[in-house]
Amino acid sequence: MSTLAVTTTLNGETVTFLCEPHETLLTALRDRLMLTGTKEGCSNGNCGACNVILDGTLVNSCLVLAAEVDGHQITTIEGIAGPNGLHPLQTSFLENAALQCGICTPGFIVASKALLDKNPQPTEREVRHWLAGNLCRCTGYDKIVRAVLEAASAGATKE
Amino acid sequence: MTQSNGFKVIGTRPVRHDGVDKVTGRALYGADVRLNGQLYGAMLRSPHAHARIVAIDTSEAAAVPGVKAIVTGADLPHVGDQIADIGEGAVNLRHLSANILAGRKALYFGHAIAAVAATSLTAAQQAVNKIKVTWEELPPVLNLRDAMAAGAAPLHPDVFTDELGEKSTTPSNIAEHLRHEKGDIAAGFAEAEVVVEREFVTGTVHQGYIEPHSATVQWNADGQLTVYCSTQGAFGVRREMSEILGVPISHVKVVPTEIGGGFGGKLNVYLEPVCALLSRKAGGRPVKMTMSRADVLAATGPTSASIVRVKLGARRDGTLTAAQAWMAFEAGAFPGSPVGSAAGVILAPYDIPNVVIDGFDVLCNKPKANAYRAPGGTNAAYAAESMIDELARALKMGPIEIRLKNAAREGTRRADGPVFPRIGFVETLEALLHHPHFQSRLERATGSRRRGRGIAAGFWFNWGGTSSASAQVNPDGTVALSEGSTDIGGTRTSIAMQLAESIGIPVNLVKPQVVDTDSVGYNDATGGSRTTFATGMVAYELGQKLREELIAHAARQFEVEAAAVRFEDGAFRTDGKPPLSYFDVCGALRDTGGEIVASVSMRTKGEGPAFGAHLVDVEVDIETGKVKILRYTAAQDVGRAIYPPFVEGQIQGGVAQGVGWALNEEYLYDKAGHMLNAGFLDYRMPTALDLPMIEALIVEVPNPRHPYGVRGVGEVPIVPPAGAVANAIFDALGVRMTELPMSPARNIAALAAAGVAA
Amino acid sequence: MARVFIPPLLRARTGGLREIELEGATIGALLLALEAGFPGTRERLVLNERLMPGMAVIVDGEAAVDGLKSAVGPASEVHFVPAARGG
Amino acid sequence: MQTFSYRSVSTVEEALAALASPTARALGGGTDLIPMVREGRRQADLVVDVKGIPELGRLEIDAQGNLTIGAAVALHRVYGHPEVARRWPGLVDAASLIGGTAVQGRATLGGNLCTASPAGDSIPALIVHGATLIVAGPAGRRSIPVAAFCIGPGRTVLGPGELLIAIQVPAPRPRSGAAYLRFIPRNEMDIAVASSGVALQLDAEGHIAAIDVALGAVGPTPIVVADAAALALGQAPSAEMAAKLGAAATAAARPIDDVRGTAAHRKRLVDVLTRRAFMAALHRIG
Repeated sequence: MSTLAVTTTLNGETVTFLCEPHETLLTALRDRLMLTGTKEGCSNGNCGACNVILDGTLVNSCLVLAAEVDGHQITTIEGIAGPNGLHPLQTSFLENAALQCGICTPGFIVASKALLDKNPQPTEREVRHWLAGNLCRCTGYDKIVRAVLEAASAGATKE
Repeated sequence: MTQSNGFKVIGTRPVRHDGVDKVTGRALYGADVRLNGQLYGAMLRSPHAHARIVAIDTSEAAAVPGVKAIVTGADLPHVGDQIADIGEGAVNLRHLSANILAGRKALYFGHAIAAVAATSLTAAQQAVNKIKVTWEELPPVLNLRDAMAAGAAPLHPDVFTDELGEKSTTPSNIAEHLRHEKGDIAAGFAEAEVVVEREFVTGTVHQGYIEPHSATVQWNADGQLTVYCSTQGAFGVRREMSEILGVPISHVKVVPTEIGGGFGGKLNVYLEPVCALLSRKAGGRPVKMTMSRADVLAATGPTSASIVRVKLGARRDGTLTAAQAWMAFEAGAFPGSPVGSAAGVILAPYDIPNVVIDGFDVLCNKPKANAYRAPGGTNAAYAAESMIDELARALKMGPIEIRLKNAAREGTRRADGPVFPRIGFVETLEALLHHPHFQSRLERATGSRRRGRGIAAGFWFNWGGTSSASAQVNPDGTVALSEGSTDIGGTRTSIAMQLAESIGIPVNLVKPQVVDTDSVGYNDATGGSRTTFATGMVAYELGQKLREELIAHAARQFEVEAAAVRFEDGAFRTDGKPPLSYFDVCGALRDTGGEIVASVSMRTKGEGPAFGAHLVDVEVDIETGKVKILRYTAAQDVGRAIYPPFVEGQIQGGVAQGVGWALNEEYLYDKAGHMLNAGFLDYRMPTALDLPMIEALIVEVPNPRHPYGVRGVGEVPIVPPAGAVANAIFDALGVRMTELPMSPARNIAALAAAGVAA
Repeated sequence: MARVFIPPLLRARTGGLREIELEGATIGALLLALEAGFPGTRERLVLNERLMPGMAVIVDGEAAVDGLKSAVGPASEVHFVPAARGG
Repeated sequence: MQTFSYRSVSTVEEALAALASPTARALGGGTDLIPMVREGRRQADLVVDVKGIPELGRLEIDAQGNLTIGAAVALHRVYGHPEVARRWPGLVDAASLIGGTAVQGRATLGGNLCTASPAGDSIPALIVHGATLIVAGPAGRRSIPVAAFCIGPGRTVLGPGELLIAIQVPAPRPRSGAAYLRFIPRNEMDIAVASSGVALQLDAEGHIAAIDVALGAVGPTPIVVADAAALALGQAPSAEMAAKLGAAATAAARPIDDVRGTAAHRKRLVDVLTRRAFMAALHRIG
């Protein structure tokens, strides 16, 4: 067992960090790179709070080893807003009151971005299916689903 | 712009003040705290449900490189029997302490036994694995019937059945018996022409907040303790730390982080005192500990499994003449189930002349029960509302009709004695009655699918409690608001809105922040649906003070008496002079008498009790037993909706939790008391795919005791869902489901028992 | 005279009486008056000169916030019930 | 918390060399392995990341219409492939059920097979599609029918140092259809309480020419319903046939009571699921 150096493109910037081989990407993001927007809810892939986008694909960062991302591209919640302000999904979550405590919100926004990147005009059923891996205990999902649908109809992917 | 109700801010939907931080990942929650020089803590938890701790050997653990401190229950100061009012009711501090780290016995699977602080989490966890405990296993008591059986071995030698201060002569697992009585129960049932009676069972469930508990504590060499944690009540943490650790309350400062859900489960401390002990042993280095999801489920939170029997009597015209309820609630390893509030909730929606309610608080080898959103309410209402439904069917009355006929109103005497003030139950039922959902016909399904519709009502007391806040007016017209109510669902904004309305300024000028316990006056926890009511009331008073001061300043600028100045539409006016804008007056404060700072602390009164009525359509697959929620409408009297989308969100979220409780959520144990489903995979909370849109029907019967008419909102909506879903399943299948959750396997078994073939 | 409702489990000490009219300007005074008429009742409602933990006193339909010092009107109704706060 | 070393390899040879150590484990998507190792349910001193091996990342349909899926191909690529979705619907049913969207971004069929959970969704589906596994090891390569791969909960026929390379699924037969259904208490994010995969082929007269039924979560390994052929071959498909197959599934099932369900409920469920999967497979035929 030895410390590894990992180089990755993180939210568009090249970053090199050290980690232990058994560390997950979630731990590395939070404890090595100080990006605590990615949340830990279960560390078992059952809640989605740690969702990030890896090479364009939505993943649970608790189920990826930090070592595995060497040479790959990662987008976290901190990389969703653009230089000109919030992403339309972020605005839509605020306007639709789609968060209460907010702990699951980064995961939902990252997951929703991955959805809209793939399917810009999802139906309600498609949104619910895509987000079924993200648990929210506060909202009953109603306003989250509406926020994603509204962002989609406003053309969130143009950002 | 003024709305038709005269309000300018209340009822609007500004962007919440903490919103941008929460959608960009910048908001800092419990586990996001990182102090310089911090150590990482890990906990050893009991693998047994009930076992004597013969010895703990930490020598190998101490030898793991990086380990800086190890603590066990022996490191906690001895606290004698002291009954304190903490959390939901009376708590014996000795029990509270023994729940933090076990003393001589582990009392449930997951009970904290010892903890390690080390320079890395890996080292701490490796050291925990090297702590050797010599156990003497004891037979566990795992359910109510066993715990209450005559001759059952008592968990604690010093817990006796308390009947309002009178103790049993021998130790018992029945920690408390309480009773409410009204009228003459025998006469009431004698008068009844129809009597229905049934027993219901509910499983252990968890609050299910997504953020695990996390605490970071530093115990300084000067004796000062600083606690960073995710909590519903920073002042409660301060008090518990002081009591458990035996330090003066002034030595404890609690800095609340953002909180990722609580629902009652983050009222009490778990990790904080342990981190403190570790920090002290490690020479004052801060220690951070975060629970795994398995720890959260196995060792925190749950609300009680219960047995509830309800008997109702009515005349043919539907008038209730008598009601009797008997309920036993699991307290877990230490006394303190919510059976007391359950006894207050169970028949509260109805005006019944003759009532007896008995409640029992029962110990067993499960984690200590904690409050969960309307504690006890869901268990109680599931039984009572099922029986109201059964009675309505026996009498061939409609579900809303029978509830309206017996509905509690202003002046109705509750079973526990007090008389209701102005309440809005009738208005809530009427709103549901006239709603298109109730007026619609439920399309029948085909094949193996059956559809049904159910209704249930629910009540919650709501709590007032103490709140404090302070504010200052800045030269640019903004108002900095410091409050102590941790914000779980947008209360910074709902409180800021009330402050803005009270002063008469736009809400975006208010800058609310939640501050630490040294920086604001005392606040009770965010719980009991009190924050928008009570801290909002404080904000109103604060606003009135600031407004008065602002007028005084304007008067000095006008060189007139304050009484001659009015503040209207953002401007100060006095006769014969051009108006001064709000910003002009704020910019000139230093020249007109100095800064404006105000603070208010109130022990609030007049919290408005609230009611909800829910309507649900379900579809049951009679071949698999699976229940699908097709449509859900929840009506609730909220007094006044300060921020309507947040009010809807509270109702929708309560429904979702209630549906989860109704259909799938429950703790599963093996015969030895090991929890089998301590994870989000097998503790099945609803996903986005398990629910439809949930229509929240806001009914506003203003609370006359609040300046803006606010009633608590958060708890009522979890009370009716289990009963509503059960009644809908009955409507679909003709089978009365008497056990929660109404899981597919239980539904199939009930169908088979009832002889209904697929 | 305030109407003090006796909790069911305390009625053995009041000879079965369900409510008792008592003189007193505060909850504390009412309880002293109750004790004078019905010995052994006060100790069931008061601990260390404070209202028993876990108990709430309701005066005229509203939770009293000042414990034993809570004011009571001449025609008030007083109830002792389990404190319910919430989650 | 277990610590381990990590190695990423880019050839099968490199992988086999690394896996020669008895405490080494191959890492595909990691969605099972990472939490299992963290929780001590699997031991590993060395984790060998095989995603960099091109052969394990292949997803190809050859000229004969046979499908090869590299063992490290993530599920979203399988069900996101329009031709795969069209030709092997039963497999796609299963691949799109495992975990949530984010799990499917990473999890692989190879991992689902090697975890060898009795409830692994892909296994009954692969069995009824007649899939075969290509395995490389110290003694060279061999192929194993999926139906013979699992030998107990968490146990497979893979020998020491062997690595699953790819899954080969034969081209669908003419006039054939397949479906995989599972029962879970929620609508996503659950492990199957019971499951059933059915593949069938009709002859020119519309009679059953071939049928395969495999069950999940009702025994220590996926169970092939051996009686299916005798009940159905040569006959016209019907609701009565579905009912007979369901009864045969119930008879073949050997379920237990556990945290996810009762034996009684599972017996009932395989009946229901087999009937429904049969009708769904039939419906999918041209």
